[in-house]
Amino acid sequence: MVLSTQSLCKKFGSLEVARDISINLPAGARYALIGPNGAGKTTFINLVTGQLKPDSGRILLDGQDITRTGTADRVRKGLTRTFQINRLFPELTPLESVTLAVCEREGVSANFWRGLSAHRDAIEEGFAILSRLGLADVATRPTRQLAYGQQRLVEIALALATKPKVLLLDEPAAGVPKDESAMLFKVVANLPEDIAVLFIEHDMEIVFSFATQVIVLVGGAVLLQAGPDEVKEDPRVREVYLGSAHV
Amino acid sequence: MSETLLELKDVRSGYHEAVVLDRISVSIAAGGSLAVLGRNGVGKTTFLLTIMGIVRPMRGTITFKGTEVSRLTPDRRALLGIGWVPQEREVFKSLSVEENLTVAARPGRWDLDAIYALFPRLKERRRNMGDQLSGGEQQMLAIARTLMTNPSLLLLDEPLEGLAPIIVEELTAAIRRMAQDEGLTLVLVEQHADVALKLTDRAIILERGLVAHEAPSADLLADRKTLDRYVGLKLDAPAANAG
Amino acid sequence: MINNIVIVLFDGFAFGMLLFVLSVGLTVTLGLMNFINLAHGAFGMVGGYVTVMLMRQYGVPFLLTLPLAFLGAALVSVVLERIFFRRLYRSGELNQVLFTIGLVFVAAAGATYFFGTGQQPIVLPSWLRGSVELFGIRFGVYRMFLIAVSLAITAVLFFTLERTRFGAKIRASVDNQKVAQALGLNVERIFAITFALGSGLAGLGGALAVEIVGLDPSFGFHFLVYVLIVVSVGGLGSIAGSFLGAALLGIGDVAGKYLVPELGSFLIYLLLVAILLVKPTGLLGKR
Amino acid sequence: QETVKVGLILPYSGPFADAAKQLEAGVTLYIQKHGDEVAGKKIELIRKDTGGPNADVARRLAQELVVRDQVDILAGFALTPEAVGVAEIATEAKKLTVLMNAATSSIIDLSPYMVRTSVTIPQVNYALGKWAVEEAGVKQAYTLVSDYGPGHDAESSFAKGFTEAGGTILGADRTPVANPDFSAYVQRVKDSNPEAVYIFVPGGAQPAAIGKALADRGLSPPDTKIFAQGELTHPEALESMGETARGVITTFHYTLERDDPLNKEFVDGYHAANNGRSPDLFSIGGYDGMHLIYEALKKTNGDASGDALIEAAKGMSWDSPRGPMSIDPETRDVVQTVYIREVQEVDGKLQNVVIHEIPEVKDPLHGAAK
Amino acid sequence: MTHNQTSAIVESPARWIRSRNRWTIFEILFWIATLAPLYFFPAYLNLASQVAITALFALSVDLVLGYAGIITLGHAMFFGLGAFTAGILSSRYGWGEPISGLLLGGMVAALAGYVTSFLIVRVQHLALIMVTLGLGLLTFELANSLRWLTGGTDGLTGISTWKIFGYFRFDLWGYTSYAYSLAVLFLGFLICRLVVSSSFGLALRGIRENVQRMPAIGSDYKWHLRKVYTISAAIAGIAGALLTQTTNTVTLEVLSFQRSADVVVMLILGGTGRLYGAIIGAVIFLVAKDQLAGINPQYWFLWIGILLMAVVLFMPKGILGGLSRLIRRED
Ligand SMILES: Nc1ncnc2c1ncn2[C@@H]1O[C@H](COP(=O)(O)OP(=O)(O)OP(=O)(O)O)[C@@H](O)[C@H]1O
Ligand SMILES: Nc1ncnc2c1ncn2[C@@H]1O[C@H](COP(=O)(O)OP(=O)(O)OP(=O)(O)O)[C@@H](O)[C@H]1O
Ligand SMILES: [Mg+2]
Ligand SMILES: [Mg+2]
Repeated sequence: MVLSTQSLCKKFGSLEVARDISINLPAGARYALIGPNGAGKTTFINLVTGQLKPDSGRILLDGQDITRTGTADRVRKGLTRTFQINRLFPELTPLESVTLAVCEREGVSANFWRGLSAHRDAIEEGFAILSRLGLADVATRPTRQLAYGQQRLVEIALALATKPKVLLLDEPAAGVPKDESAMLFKVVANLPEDIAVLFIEHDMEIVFSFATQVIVLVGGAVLLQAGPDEVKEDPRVREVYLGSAHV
Repeated sequence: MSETLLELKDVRSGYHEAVVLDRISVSIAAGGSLAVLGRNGVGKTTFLLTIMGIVRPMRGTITFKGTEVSRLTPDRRALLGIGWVPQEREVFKSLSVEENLTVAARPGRWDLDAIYALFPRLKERRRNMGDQLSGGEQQMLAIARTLMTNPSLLLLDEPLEGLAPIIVEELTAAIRRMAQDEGLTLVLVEQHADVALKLTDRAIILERGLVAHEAPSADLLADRKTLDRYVGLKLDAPAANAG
Repeated sequence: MINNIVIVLFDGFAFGMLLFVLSVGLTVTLGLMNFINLAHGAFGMVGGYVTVMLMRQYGVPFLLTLPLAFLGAALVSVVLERIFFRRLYRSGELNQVLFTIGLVFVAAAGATYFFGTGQQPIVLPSWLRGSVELFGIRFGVYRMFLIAVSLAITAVLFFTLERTRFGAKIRASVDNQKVAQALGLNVERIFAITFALGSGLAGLGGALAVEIVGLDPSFGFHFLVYVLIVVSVGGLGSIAGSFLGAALLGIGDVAGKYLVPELGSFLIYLLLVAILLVKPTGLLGKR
Repeated sequence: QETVKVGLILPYSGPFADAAKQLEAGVTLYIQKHGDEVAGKKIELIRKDTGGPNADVARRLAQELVVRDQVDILAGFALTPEAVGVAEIATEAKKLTVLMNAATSSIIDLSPYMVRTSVTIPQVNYALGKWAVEEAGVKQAYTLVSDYGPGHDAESSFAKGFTEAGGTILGADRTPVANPDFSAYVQRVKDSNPEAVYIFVPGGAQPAAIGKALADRGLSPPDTKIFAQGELTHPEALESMGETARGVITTFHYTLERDDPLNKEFVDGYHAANNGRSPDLFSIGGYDGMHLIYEALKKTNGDASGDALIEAAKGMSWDSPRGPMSIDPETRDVVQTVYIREVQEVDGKLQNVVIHEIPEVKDPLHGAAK
Repeated sequence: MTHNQTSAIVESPARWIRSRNRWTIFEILFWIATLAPLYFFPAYLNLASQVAITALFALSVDLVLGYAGIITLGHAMFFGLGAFTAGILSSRYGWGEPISGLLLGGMVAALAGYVTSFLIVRVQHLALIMVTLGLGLLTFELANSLRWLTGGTDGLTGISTWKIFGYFRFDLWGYTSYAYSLAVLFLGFLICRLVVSSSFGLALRGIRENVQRMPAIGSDYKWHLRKVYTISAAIAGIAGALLTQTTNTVTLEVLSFQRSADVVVMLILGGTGRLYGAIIGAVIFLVAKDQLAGINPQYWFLWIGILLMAVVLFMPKGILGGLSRLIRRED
């Protein structure tokens, strides 16, 4: 398993947002995490990546305990996420933003005695990532000025630039038009085989055509983990989440 | 359908020198509903911002309920009955859920009880601060907050984004009810063109800053070719399982 | 011994309340509105001069000058707000810093021109002067008066700003002007009223402080550091926090000076740094 | 007609603006009275603002005055650091430099072209310390001074005079320079229950504040004697302290109410020229500084070179509104009468009444060093 | 965005980035112009040195404020440490060699910067401003109480700076002072320019734009902040030492809140986050002050106040921001 969690628990006051969550992601996983609004999906990602501290439980990356490791260290170990609500660098251009992420990964960002343009590889790699996501045209405009959908893509580009082993995507396609979200998922699908992907998504067409396994989270606890078809048919999932639309 | 509620005549708008929308002339009858479609970044949000007054038109006029509103500030337009749900939710972080709902509330059909009946989730979370909500909860709150001002024209910018399918179902039902039974006028920007078209009676498609196509929603829904061309609706199954 | 403890606590609390009246206006403009108003002291100075001039030139009783000091400062701020400040709400904290510092310069020059560079003493009515003896301890009368006024201000503000919809409207407008306006809130008016309230309180604080700290054209700069300390220690936007912070700083400062006088000039800064490192958002602040 | 240019370096802006203003008023009053011509030369003032105790700024201004404006004399200096900054320039450019206020004793040694027409802190406070024991019969005292150079000087010179005469210092505390609240220190004084308390705070708002704090604690004359340097009972402070100031004893080189025709003329002229404002120590320093410049120029017949002027200034003596004063030819420092004053009611108004005079006092530190 | 710009990026994004960092003709002219006082305004050389020193100090603040987003109201702490180090070295130990004095001043300030940076990175927003302010004031009070070392409020006396390279004497006109200050300013500027155009500079801007995002791209941003704070402290310390050496005086004022606040005002006035803003701000502020105070020493700050307000109203990105907008509009 590349990533596994063991009985993660977390409470906000009296609200239990994570109840004994144990999940395993093998290399090459393309898993979806679904569940009603407020079920605790984002919280789970926050716990795994270190934005939040679990009350109890353990997190293992490549068999190594990272429960107490800082967020940045987890990213450098290959555990990266995107945010449901954009967290970008508004005045930087996408090219600069992504180059920054590449530089951080390569460990050259602390280097203050050489001009940025000396890190040619980093810049070209950053640009390549943007191109793959269709952002080449806007690569040199301030991120703030991009349309929402384009900003969503920059969010993904930043994550890809860290060369993750495990990629956690929090509603990556929200606000992205259909054709572009298809492209986005194609990019994700074409990531190297050994990268494990867990994505949160409320668009069932995407979930069922892209995920090999679906984890359903309800009220902070795992209700079910199964293949898409099984999940689709499960009456409990339908009742609390899918509704009648996907019958 | 009755008299015109909102009319845009030859509107041009954008940011500083950058023109995003041009020669926009659209009118919506009271009780009518309009879907605004178009690719990423064509200016759908800008269209709503212009109606709301957050972006000032560089040219042209906007009339609402027979009065020209082009020069009015957003709050004056809001008091005349325009309500807007922003795309990025933008709930007030330092207000609790309930304060978010009541801070700008105006009397009418929608009050706390009605809102809590539509979104029970919000009732459970009503003491949470705005930044202690899940993404979907924020989306619900953003919609509910605007409903609490009891607008007669509702501008929705991708309101279904990030909501669980079962909520989408309830919300679309509610929107349909509002439009049909209560005469609420609606402008809907939505990525899911099919959903949007099912909810509205007319649609415009924006392309390169212009209205490229205008048609009754039902017709457009059947016209897959036009949709493909302007909106890129086709969702060719991603090569996911291959990966 | 017990007497000494009581009197040091009392004096400390009273000193804290002096800091509180000086800074409570800033808790409104900086704390609630997020407006870096370094001209706060200048509004305090307006209040101070209003009181001094009314008492000296027209023989107006001290108590009556207090509301007029509030009004005077509020009025000046409304005019400035309409012309200048409203343009600055959105333009970033650095511009606010620069502009309000510029304003303090101008205010100091104006005060020098009209009132001269000298100290402006006031003579309090006799019932506010001296001290009274209770249980063998002498309490300064003016200090007791300050404490009473501060408690009243705190109560009034707490209920109007933290317990009414007006408070929520201010917070909403500050959080997100664009959306607040689009929901029909008259953001401009809300800001103008709030700003006037903050400046009025500054004026009132200035008027109350003259007796203890004096008044001259450099007043605007003088207590800037102190008021910033109180607001940040109390926590942005919290009236109760400011009250608590001021009390704590006052008592800490006076008790510290009493026990370790060598540390006298370090104490308030040590307290500041220590509190903020432990609680970066201040005692009761959320942001 | 030839001019003699005098560069006036003062903290015109910032917290010490009032000092600059008062000092300059003394200077201009003198010029007004005696005309702007002396020894056939026209006196021209060039004013420069240091903004506060900034040695580096004062130094640059002096440099500019010398190279750009080509002044002949440097003057002013309300604050010690201003004088410190200028010393090297004075020496290098050989310009007479008149310290019209800066009161730290040692700075006069920094340049052979410096001369002082104000006062030194040890001068008045050492005398007070001695007097307190010898004449007032006080045996023990507590000192409370501002925690900065002048305060430290005041503390040590008072204590020196006091202990040399046989008194004991019970305790010594130092208050922060910008201290708005004295209650803690005053309580400490009260705890040790001394016969007398000695105070030194800078002018401005603090004198009234500390005066009231003492009175609030019941520390007031005659039960507890209060000694201080003259700033404590300046007119505005007296007004603000009211009754509580009665009986406070201060030491100073200048007394506003001193009964003397020269002084009366000076004070009246000053009132007339300054909207009724009274002169203070800064004003008299500026006034006498100008007098020294005029007299020196007369002696040299208009030769404005630093060497000539400083020679002329050494040993000069005259009657000032403050009383008789002279310049010590060796140290170039001021020698003058020190007045011990008590706050008393005269014609229904509280004012500083001279109760003792000590003539021809030199700066004790310079005396001691020899 | 024009079309051929887009294609230039596609061809070589690295070259495009490099082109944005090239020396422009404006810059070269600017530095040539800094030599003007030596030839045309010799009577203003002492002012010019003080401007150069302040500009260097403002540059150091721009690094932390303009690039890393750390608003500081306590940077005089480092300036003052540098100034006192150089001063004490000369007045207490009799060592007046300028270059080594500068370096030592810079090192002492850098050490202090490194130590305090651990506190700085723990706080943000107002708390950050207040912690810098508190530390600055504490240093001031400490210097005041160590009178035996610092001379207290009276300042240090007996400082004398030797000839530079044993050859150039500090003259009354200020030729040497200015040439020396200008040279150090230029070196400091080169260092700052390198820092901000490096990948480290990009990381700093990332921190300023969105600190919260930094850990999520694997950045140990606190280490970046500590580093830039230390670099900035070193430069501020050098500026302070320079002031001591060119004036042979040090007073407590070098550590004062006023100095910290003034430098921030100058920086914002000139425009933050663009290096030249720091220099232009110092020039405008100090020259205006000198000229206005020359006209009327008592009311000059009225005009300075009006200047500050006017700049905010008409050039919200500082003078340099306003100028560059004008220039861009013209071509
Ligand atoms: N503040 C701004 N300044 C300059 N340009 C802007 C600004 N905001 C948006 N734009 C530009 O205006 C165009 C239209 O943006 P808008 O947000 O209206 O698009 P949209 O159709 O709503 O896109 P999406 O579907 O992604 O939400 C885009 O090209 C965008 O880059
Ligand atoms: N800081 C907080 N304090 C208190 N409650 C919180 C906080 N943050 C989140 N919550 C609550 O925790 C619950 C779980 O939130 P989370 O963001 O994990 O939901 P989610 O499954 O991602 O939902 P969505 O699909 O809407 O994004 C929500 O009900 C939310 O209100
Ligand atoms: Mg979520
Ligand atoms: Mg949009």
